[in-house]
Amino acid sequence: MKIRLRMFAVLRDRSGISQTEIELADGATVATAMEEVGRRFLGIVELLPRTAAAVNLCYAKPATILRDGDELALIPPVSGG
Amino acid sequence: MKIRLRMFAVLRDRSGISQTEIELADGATVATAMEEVGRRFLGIVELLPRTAAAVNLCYAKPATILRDGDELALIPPVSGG
Amino acid sequence: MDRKNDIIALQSTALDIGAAIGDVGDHGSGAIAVFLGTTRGEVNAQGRELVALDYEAYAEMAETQMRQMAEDARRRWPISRIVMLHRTGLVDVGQPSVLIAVSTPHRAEAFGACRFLIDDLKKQATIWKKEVWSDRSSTWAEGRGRQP
Amino acid sequence: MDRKNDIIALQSTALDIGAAIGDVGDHGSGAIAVFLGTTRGEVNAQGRELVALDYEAYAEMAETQMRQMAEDARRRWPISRIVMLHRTGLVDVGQPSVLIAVSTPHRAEAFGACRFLIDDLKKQATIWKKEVWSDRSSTWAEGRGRQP
Repeated sequence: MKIRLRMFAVLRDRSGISQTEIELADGATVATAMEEVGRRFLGIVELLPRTAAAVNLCYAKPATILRDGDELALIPPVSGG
Repeated sequence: MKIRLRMFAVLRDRSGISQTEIELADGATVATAMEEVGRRFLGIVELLPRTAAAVNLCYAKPATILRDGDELALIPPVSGG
Repeated sequence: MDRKNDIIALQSTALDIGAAIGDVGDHGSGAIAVFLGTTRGEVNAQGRELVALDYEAYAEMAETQMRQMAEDARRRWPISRIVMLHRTGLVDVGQPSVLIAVSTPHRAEAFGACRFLIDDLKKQATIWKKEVWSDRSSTWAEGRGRQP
Repeated sequence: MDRKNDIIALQSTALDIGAAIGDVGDHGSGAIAVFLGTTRGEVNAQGRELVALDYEAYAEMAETQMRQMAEDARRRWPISRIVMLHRTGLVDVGQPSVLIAVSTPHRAEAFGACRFLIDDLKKQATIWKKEVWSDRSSTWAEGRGRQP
């Protein structure tokens, strides 16, 4: 299955990627997707432990199962306001 | 001695007086001044128990002794804001 | 921390909210809290609609009090600037009668100081409102201040 | 009590504070509380002055979150209207990046709801700031949000 990956702020800066598609095995979770992202973009591996995830605009837990066409966003600690 | 008397809001409306001078015996207090005001302006007598006083722009207690030239203001419960 | 930039006044003209908030801004502050009290529409026991509040003030005393309140707030919070404005005269339904704006480094302080100032103003300041109804009758509002 | 008058948006242009506060006013409300977050001047370890903050947002998610926060606030307080605006892009020192305005019948509710909304926005909303210094270097601000 394919999901859309979006990255923001320091993650976008360090990976050079704002959005892309990634191919994952059926049944992949947010956690497995983040491991895959870590393998592809070595520059952000050290940031992933403090990175939250959102699926289709809602914060999601590592165990959340992804489905084809989902939008997975990687969210560094927010600093708005 | 003479003091300047000022009245506001419902007290001004009912007495018809915004400011005037009143003559008081030396040593008069805020309380004696308010009694004198009650005798002169019968329409406000019933309001005086809920009326505060200020002398020269500061809230003052009934026992405060007045001096010649003081400005005594009678202050109904405030309702600003 | 400089009180000379504070703006504290009664005024008979409409409050210019944008200008007031511009005046309270400061390069050293990261937070501005503002309170606006507006005339709330209501209907009295006779079925008349409120059209305006008519504010009267003992102006010399009220401005002295407001400056003292600003001093008190500065003793409790690290305040950059304070604007306190209160209308006199007629304030139509929907229009603001009072504006308090406070700038501070961080937001907790701005909220705390702004709340303190409006609470104290309503309790203490020598200002009175008369309710003006659609039949042109008017009544002094019940005072709720807790002055000594 | 009608959320259709709420205004919730990210915008790349300067915040029009007077207009935003005008939008939140309502004949049924007597109190408006406003919070403005502004870029606070500072100096970094290298002695450079901060000139601006550069805001980036995951806009679709942040606006969804802000609408949800407004819903949550309406469940807790009797709110007339809510305006929540947040800048994206460069916000110079002294300029506002975020505006929260809430109108309610009475002041305690306005302060409570306004504080709740800015606290929640800072904790949750998918917005990030980069600090831009006088030598044109820039650094992502340490995020303090407590998102899940």
